[in-house]
Amino acid sequence: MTNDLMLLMPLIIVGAGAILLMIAATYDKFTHELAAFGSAGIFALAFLVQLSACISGNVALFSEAFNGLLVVSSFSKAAGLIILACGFFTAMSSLSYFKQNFFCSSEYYSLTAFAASGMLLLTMAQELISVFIALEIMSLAIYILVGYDRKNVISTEAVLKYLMLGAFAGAFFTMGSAFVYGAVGSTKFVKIGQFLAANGFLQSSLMIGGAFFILVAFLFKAAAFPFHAWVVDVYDGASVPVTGYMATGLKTAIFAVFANFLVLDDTLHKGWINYLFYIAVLTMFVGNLIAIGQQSLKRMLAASGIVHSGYLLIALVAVSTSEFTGSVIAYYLAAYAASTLGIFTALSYLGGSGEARKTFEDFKGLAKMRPYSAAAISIFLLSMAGIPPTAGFMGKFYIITSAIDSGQVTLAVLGIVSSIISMWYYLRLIINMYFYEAEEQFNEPVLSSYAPVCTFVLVICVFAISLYPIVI
Amino acid sequence: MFADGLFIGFAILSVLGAVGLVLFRHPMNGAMSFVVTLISLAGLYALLSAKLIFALQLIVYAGAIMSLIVFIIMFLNIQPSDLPKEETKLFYILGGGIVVLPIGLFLAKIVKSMPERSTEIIGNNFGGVKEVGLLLFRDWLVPFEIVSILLLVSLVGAVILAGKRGTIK
Amino acid sequence: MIHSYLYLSIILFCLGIVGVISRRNVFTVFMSIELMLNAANLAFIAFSRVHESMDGHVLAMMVMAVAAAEAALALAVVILLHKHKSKLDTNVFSLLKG
Amino acid sequence: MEQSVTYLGLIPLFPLLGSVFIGLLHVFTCNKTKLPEKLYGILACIGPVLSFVLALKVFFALKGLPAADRFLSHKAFTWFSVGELHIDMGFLADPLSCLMLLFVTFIGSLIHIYSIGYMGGDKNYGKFFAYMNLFLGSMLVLVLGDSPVVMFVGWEGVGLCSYLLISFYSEDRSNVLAGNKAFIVNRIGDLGFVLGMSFLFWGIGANGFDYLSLKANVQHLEPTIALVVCLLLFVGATGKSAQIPLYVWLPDAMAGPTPVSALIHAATMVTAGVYMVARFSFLYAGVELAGSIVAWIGILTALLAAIFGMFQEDIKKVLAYSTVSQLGYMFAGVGVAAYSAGIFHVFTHAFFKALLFLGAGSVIYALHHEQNIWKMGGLKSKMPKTYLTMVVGAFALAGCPPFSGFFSKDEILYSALATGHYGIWAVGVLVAGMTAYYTFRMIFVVFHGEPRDQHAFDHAHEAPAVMTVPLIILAVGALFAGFLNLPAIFGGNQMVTHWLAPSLTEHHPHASVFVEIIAIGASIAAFAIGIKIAYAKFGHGASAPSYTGFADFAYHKFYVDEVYNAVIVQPYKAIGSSIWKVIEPNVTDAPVQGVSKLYTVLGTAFKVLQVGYVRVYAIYMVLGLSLMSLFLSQSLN
Amino acid sequence: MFEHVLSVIIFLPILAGLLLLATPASRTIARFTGLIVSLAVLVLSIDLYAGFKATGYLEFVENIPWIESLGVSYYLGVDGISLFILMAGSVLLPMVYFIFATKEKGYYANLLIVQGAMAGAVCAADMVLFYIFWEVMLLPVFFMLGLYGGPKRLPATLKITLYTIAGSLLMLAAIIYLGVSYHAQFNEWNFAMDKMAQLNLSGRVAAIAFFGFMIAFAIKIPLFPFHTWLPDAYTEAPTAATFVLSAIMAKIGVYGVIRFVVPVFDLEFARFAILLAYSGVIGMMYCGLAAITQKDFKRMLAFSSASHMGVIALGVFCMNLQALTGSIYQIVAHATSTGVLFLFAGILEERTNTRTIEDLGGIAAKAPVFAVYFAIAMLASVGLPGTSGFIGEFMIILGAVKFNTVIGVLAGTTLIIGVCYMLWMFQRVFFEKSTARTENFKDLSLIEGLAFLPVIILIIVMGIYPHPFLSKITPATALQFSQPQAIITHAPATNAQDFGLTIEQK
Repeated sequence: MTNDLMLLMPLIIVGAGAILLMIAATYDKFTHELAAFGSAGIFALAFLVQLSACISGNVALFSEAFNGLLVVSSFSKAAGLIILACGFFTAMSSLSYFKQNFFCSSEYYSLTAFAASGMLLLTMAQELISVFIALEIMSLAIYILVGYDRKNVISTEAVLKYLMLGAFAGAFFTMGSAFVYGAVGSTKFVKIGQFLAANGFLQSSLMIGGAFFILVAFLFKAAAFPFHAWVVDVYDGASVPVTGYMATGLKTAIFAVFANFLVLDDTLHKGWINYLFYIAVLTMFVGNLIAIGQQSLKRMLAASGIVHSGYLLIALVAVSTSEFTGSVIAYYLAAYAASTLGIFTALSYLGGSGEARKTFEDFKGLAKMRPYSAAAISIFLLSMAGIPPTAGFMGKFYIITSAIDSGQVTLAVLGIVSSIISMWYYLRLIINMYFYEAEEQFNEPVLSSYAPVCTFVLVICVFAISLYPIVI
Repeated sequence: MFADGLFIGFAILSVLGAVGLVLFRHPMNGAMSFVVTLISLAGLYALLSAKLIFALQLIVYAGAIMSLIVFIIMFLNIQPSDLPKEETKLFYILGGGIVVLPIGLFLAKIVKSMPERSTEIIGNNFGGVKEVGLLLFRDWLVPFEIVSILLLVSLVGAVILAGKRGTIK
Repeated sequence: MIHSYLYLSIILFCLGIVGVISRRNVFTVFMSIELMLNAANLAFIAFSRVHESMDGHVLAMMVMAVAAAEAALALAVVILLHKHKSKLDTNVFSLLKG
Repeated sequence: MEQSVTYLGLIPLFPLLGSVFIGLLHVFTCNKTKLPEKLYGILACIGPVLSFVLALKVFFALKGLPAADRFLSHKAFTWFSVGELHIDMGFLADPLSCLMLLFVTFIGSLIHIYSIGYMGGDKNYGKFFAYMNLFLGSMLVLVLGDSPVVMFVGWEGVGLCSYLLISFYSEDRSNVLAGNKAFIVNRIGDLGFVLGMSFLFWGIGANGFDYLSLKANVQHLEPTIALVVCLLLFVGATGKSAQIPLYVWLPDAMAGPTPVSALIHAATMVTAGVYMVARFSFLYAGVELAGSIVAWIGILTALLAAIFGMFQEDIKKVLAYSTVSQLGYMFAGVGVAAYSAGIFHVFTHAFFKALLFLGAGSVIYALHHEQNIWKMGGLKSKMPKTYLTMVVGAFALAGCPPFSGFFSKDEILYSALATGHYGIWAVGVLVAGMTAYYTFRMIFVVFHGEPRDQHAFDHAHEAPAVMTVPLIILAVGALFAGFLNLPAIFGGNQMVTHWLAPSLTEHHPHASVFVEIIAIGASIAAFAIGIKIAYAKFGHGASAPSYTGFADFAYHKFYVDEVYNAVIVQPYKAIGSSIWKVIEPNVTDAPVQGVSKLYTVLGTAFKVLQVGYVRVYAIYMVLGLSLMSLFLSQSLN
Repeated sequence: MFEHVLSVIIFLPILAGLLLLATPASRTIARFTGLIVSLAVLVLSIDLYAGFKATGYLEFVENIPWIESLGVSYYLGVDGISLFILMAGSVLLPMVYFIFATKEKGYYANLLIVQGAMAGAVCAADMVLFYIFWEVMLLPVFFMLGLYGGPKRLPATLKITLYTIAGSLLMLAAIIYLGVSYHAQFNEWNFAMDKMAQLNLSGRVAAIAFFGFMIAFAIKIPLFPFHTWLPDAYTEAPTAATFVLSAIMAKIGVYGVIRFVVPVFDLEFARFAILLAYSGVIGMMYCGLAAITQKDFKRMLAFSSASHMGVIALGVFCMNLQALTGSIYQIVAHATSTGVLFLFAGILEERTNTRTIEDLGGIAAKAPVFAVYFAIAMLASVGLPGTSGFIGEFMIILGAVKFNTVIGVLAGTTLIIGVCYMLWMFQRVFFEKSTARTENFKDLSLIEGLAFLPVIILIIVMGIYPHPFLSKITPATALQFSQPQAIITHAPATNAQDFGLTIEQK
């Protein structure tokens, strides 16, 4: 009982914290700096609690009260840790970001907390409609964050696209869960699992349809081909810290629930492997090809995010449903989150006021002016590109290993090929930063040193994760 | 028999409403025809002996949500000039229909494969307020609770996006 | 008999999809999404009738709540859009591309 | 049977050390304070002289042994050893190498002494002697090496030195080009040598790759491989000893200082090929075909070179071609399995050819580096010593009895005849006549008649003693060296042949005295005719003839150089540039560039797909969905 | 001789380099740090060399588990094959700091890092570890090229980086495939190289993995036709980078072939050896021919280096003891000769501000010491007996003749091809009349002269008395052929048109 409470505590902390922040935001004295520290504190606290929580196997929280709708496992714990860390660094980078961009108010941070609570719920939820609601909590909060800069038509456009398509995908999700409900008579994962174990997946056509629509919704949120088109625009329109948050926390949550759903039963997993195979390959290559053409850094990173979703899909294809630990996925997510957040954190204080610098050219000669930041960014990029000894390499290594181990040699090779392609646009930024003369001074004062500090913390993370690979 | 007649009537109405929603140029007309759909859906819920949902459909959907939408449409007092000129609308609708067809057929095939059941009204207050309420609070506590968070978020969001905001402090 | 209910819900769902992909009017698009949700609800109710369990009703209620929340947010966004361009045309908002 | 003597290793070591030492001295002082030339001269002569002394020691040591086991060897250290390949840095002194040793060191020392005078006043005095010592050292390694691989060290070393010495006056491009030519042509030969060694090794090298073990196992070698090995090794020999088709470098090599020409291109290096064939006599003796190929190529080279020699106007070129021609004789000799005869000719040739070159050198020296014989004339009064010595040399070269050249050449021709190679013999006799002709043509034109270039004539003077003394010594050698191998018919007992017997595998043809007389008579007649014609044409002075027809063709050396240039050099360069300019960018690198092109194109294409209309994105989604549902509805039951 | 000496040799330079990068050190400090560290490494490696017992197996082993779940471990060790490449690096690199006095901080720092990384790649006995160092090795080169390279450096940088990474990522897949199949066959995760020889691989996937490795190494070596990145990169790169690339990094490619491909993929290797050998020979001739027409001496040296690498690679593909030992010996010889030549080229470039051969001339008279050094290095690179170049080349040709006559003969042509362009270049640069640029050409300073002297002496010693070196190599190479008999048994198959030369391997 108390253990259940402990396990639920992070969620409680974040949710309550979000509400508190929301209330506090109504007082004028509560400046958004305070809110930032508040949210950072909340995330940190939740992180520590989550870290201290010890989990053995799958624990159904308050099984009689909640009736087994919330279940935590080591995987969900890991995902939760990543999410909370993302929240923390987002808060920190936002703090610096809003020194140069002036559209912040205290609610911003409460919304990040709300989003985080949604994500945490997603990692734990074991029932379709709860998943749907958690998804919506997360998404709505993110929508708002994306559109936070009301004066800016760009961000409004971003929120329009995101909201419209997101709701569209949500509708598919509901339809899907309706069909699953029709097949099983319940929407609990446990029941679904039993049903599948009894009947097998391909036998029940209702199940096929329902699972199909649910997968579509997940794939949309995970920005897989052909549901990827929104990502580039939305990331571009959102403000830098939010983009970082979307790219990391949201993706983590989505892949957590995706994996949880997919490993319900072996037949289910088998049934989708072929489709996921093609989707993964297409996602990787399309993402790469979109990324090549980009001039704007954020758009490039968005596209590379698509590519990384592709890799994660490889991992999903390769997971073994019998003994599922999700270690590979969690590790890759952690590695990816560390490096991506790192870049966005760096951008949040290098971007200049009103995100003046966004294209590759704008960062020419950064190394001459800001050597340490440039070095940090290069390290993050190399990690994304999967060059050892960074975390990105280890993540890729695990994924490829698991893929080959599960007999998906072709998929592994294609993944390798796509990462060869991806080298080009990662190197491009490094080349711009290092091998050109500086065109401007990058000399606007760094008003808060939090983001830089976080950047270097993340650099350390990138190496620490790779050199001490804690496999769950 | 009577139920079947009702079903057919409601079905036709709802489809017509939906078609209207898709076709009408002015959102107001669309909204109105959508209301028709919603109401007829409520009727269908009743035929499926879901009493509570029948009520909720009328109150929440046809009542609250639609009136909100209509209110906003009025509030923005949209001139025909504000509306997009969609010369190619029909083309798009046809194309959309063609594209959507496989999905519909796929779903229909699924439905066809499942066993047929009769849907005469069940007595013993199936779907009554009390039963659903008990179920809600016994088995579905979690979704019920987190929906509150969801609504909170949307509230905050609406305020932040549309409402006044103090400039940065 | 139950089939016809489901067919109806499918038809409504597809109509919703068509509305989303064929119209440029923001209101219409959002209402089409609502239509899709309603179609899903109908399916829920129908299936709960099949199973003679009331879980479906609860789920339908949840979906309604979500729909309401989304609608609220969507309308806020619509207002925002109207403030910016005083147009309700989704194609007007295509600054982000390429 | 063989006994080890440590001082063998020292013989090459002295000159090598000398060269290193002198080289360092030169390098560190050349751009600063000049050291006195005397110092260099003395330093330079120490090495060769010491080696000569040691060579004598070796000689007497060998002489002390019974004929059967006249083998001194010294394994300095294991050079490299991998698997069955085991090569020692070992030296072997048997009668053959001892003979070479003696005259190489002897003549080498003389030429060093001569150079002290000849090179006087050159600013790279030190460099010159460094190279000379280095050369002598490598030559000694070549001679003493107890395995083909060690021999190859010297083999390449002398090649390098000839390159360095030919391009000694490196200011002038043509000299350097001549040097390059020499080195590259030699390298072509070396390729043959290396490949030959490789085949030989895989044939019978597995247990011991030095000459004695090879000789022991030679019968295990399959005949085909034996043939291949022989021919490949002979390719090496043609490169080193300027035989067809690789003789072209030698005439150009005259660009170097005259002592170089004398030492390298007359006395020692060019004979390395002959020596090598003699070394492998145990191999060649077994393969008739290879032998006759060698013989024929040799004799044809002799003919060709003789023809060229008759029309040259550069005194050194004349001698150069005569060298080639004589080398041809030698190969003819070893080809017909008369190894001792070949080696004996090497021996005598070393004396008179060195003599002639040095004489020519002193003439050139006297005339301030004028080399064209048509600008000389009547010099016998001015420089009598040179004249006399050169005449001796000329007689020897022309093969006039009793000069050394006669005996050795006659030995070769006789064995050709005796072994039934009549064609070779006939050509040989013809060439002997031509040799006499062009030799005395040179003598008459240079020394007789009246001066053609009065001014140069007036300034001409006899060379200093340091140059003339070696000339005289060599003249003595040229005069009497022949008697060392006096055939029985003249009451001699063929000392050299018997001396060489232990280290060669040859069977001496026992033809009748009649045959021998024919041979002798023929060559004497040829000589007489040749000298007669020469005297008739040039005896009383003649002006530079203008060549026409065949003569002109021969004067231009049959345009062989031009042909080589057109057929080999230019295509080679053309291929090179085409690879760099055409193939590399358009073929080899094409795939890479293609990929990157494709890549950017696709990138822009997908950029276009991101139209920015939200509805279009929705359409993408629905398209994907409907496609997938098409597939899925197949899988529905 | 303490254990962990390898770790020190690897990480001392890396850490020093990173430290330099992290701190605002002046270029003098950077240079002297580099000098001291590299000398320290040199001392350590000499110590290592002295303590090396030439058992043929790995020595100085360090084995610390790293990722237990996948059996990846921090596993270091050297045997006769790796020792010499390691030594080459340690011996050659200190020179650079002596010679290039006025470079930027990053230049020296990157040099240090690349030195450490290369040492790591050579010492790593775990495949994943090897891969990590293999990739890290490239980064400093990337930065040196991009930051300090010539005018047309950017395309060259991109080309080499993408090309190499493309190859190495394929190798990663192959490595993982090996690990997985080890897991499948022996039911335990392991990535140690020496374990992989026990695998029995066959079928299409194995062949693909074989090519995964082969292509990676072929690009690094570079083997025809994967060499197209080389000319630009070598030409545009700053001298030290070119030096590192040509002298050591390329060799690590060959080392990789010997380490992975030969023992593990014995069957595939035996099957494709003839093909690879041809590509080696063709590459040798192709690049050698291309070299003769180069106007730019650095580019010419680049092509010559590629040509020699072809021969070295050939030695590996010939699958007999002599050739293999020869190519390892040639690796060291070539590292010394060509590496030094590239350094000389750098000096020429710095003192005459040109890379065009036509602009130069008559340097031999101006700078005799320089000329002599250059000549010795050049002669070594054309494989003159008595220099280090000959031994290896001879043994490779010897082995090639045994392996396949045609290839042997073609391989022999390197004797000629090499000498052609080298002499041509030497003539134009050092002989003939001095030009305006070379009019007042300074000879090597005393420091430079002394810095080069050890290597020059090494070149000659290795030519005259190679036995001690070979005796350390041979056991390891012999082991290569004793383990998987398949190699030898397959050799005659490729030996068709050989003149019946079938001497069995003992």
